[in-house]
Amino acid sequence: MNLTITTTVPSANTRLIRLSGEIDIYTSAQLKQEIAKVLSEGVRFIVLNLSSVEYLDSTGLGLLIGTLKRLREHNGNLVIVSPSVRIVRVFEITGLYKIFDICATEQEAAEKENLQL
Amino acid sequence: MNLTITTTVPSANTRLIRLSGEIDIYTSAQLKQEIAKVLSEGVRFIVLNLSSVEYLDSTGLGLLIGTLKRLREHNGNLVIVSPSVRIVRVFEITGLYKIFDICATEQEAAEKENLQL
Amino acid sequence: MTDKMEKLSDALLDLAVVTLTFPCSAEYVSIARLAILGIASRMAFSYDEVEDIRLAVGEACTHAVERSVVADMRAPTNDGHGTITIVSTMTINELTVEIKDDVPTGFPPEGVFQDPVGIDIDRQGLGALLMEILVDKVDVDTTPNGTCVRLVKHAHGV
Amino acid sequence: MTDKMEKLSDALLDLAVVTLTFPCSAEYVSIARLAILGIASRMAFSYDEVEDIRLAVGEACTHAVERSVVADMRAPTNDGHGTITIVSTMTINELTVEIKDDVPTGFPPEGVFQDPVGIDIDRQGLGALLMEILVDKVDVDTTPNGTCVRLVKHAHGV
Ligand SMILES: Nc1ncnc2c1ncn2[C@@H]1O[C@H](COP(=O)(O)OP(=O)(O)O)[C@@H](O)[C@H]1O
Ligand SMILES: Nc1ncnc2c1ncn2[C@@H]1O[C@H](COP(=O)(O)OP(=O)(O)O)[C@@H](O)[C@H]1O
Repeated sequence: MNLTITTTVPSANTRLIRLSGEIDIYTSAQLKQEIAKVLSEGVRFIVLNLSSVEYLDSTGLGLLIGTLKRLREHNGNLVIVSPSVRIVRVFEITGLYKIFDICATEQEAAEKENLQL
Repeated sequence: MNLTITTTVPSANTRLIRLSGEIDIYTSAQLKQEIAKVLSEGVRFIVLNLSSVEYLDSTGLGLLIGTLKRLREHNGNLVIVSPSVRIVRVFEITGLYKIFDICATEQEAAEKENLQL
Repeated sequence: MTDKMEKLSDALLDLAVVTLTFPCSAEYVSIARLAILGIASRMAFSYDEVEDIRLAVGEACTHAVERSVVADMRAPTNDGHGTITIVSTMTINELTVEIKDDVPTGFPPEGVFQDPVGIDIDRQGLGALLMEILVDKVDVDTTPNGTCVRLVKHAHGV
Repeated sequence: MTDKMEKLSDALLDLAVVTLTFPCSAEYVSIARLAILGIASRMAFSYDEVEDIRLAVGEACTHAVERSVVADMRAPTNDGHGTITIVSTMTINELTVEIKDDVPTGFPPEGVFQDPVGIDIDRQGLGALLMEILVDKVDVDTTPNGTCVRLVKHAHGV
């Protein structure tokens, strides 16, 4: 089980990143690289679709928290889209659901942040 | 991963058995018991739906071969329905696809053997 | 190869070795299958090849469990607490899986699996056939104290 | 408990023990997760509880791998060929999983994971938090030659 990352560029300051697979200590290196690249391009909004992610551990959560901090420092945001029941549980038990914006669909995320996806 | 067995009784000499899960040395004991019960009831036709079976090993194959023999001895048949690509591969590499009747749907199995399902 | 030499060559070749030990009993075979799925998935095997390896290892374990049942019936003094050890060695293009049991040999299965309903056939033959088809090489090493089945599968890339 | 006593009590209680050994490196953690999934699935845990155990064991392994990376950086003479051993003991109503590594201790991680892009946060705190939440009991036993994390989860039936 690996991680597949598909990034699309709806606009200069926005990225839609769709993930599929498992986010763990092995695969998060790859995700970190992609996010660092996106951040270096001056992006302010990342919409992260987790609908096909089956596993998310503390390395993945750490990456998401760090990305959220960076984006919010620039008045941007990281919006999580469509996590599975299992991943929602991980956000809930860690209390992290309070700091992340979680949307049911990409459409909802776009409306929330007033983005074109 | 366990095995779930759901048997319906379309007519006195026919059983439709739907399986879900894995057929291995652990779970096949359960399947063997069910088939033995069905055979003891004088059944001549068994339609075995494997569409939700993810794993089938030699214990499962052995059981199917033995059941087929018993039913054919009584001018009956065991018809396999809708095995996954993976299970089809197991029938193919063992050459067993030549001795079993394999149908795509329960409907096709019913028509083939002239059964009411 | 001695243990010492084995260790040395492991270090030299930087082989990745994963070892799994579990009770030689039917309900644990699925654990072995999941572990081997994880191992094969980390290598350059196609989906079909991964499933082939899973089935072959499952067959080897099943064979060990069936021999254990026979040995327990034939020699009830046997404590019935055998274990299976699976040693998987990964190189860039080859997976070797050794399935070792501590089931005493010399107890032919004839008769033990006799089934009043008549729906049991020669499963061990089928299992051996499957292993031969599913992997590139099968070696069986039998000693009085147990059996070691060695399966080798080459990875050609995906 | 001595090794001898442990063996004795295992035999008496008929404990089921599954042992997995693999290289202490990021790419093998998924193998451990699959094996533990198979183990927990065999017990009276709900789907959510099985997933909780999988994540907790994953976190313990991840922690070991991260400490191994730190130790290798701080003490390059370290051969970097550590292993993780996971011992799972099943009883009718309790699963105990021991995750043991041979990573030398005493190398604090501060600074090693410093990230020029600034998107790395304190993952080890998160991992420890997750383990505490996910299972009923977490014990960490540190010696100079390695760490053993013991996780216990009660099965209440499904
Ligand atoms: N691997 C196989 N490939 C094809 N057919 C098989 C295989 N194994 C068993 N069979 C068929 O299944 C039937 C039942 O097997 P078995 O009980 O071993 O035969 P027998 O009743 O002759 O001892 C046999 O007639 C054989 O044709
Ligand atoms: N387990 C947690 N639950 C809730 N919030 C957390 C958790 N871990 C980290 N955070 C939040 O994520 C942010 C970033 O974490 P971290 O980098 O550790 O903080 P800091 O930048 O203050 O060192 C923190 O401000 C904290 O509020």
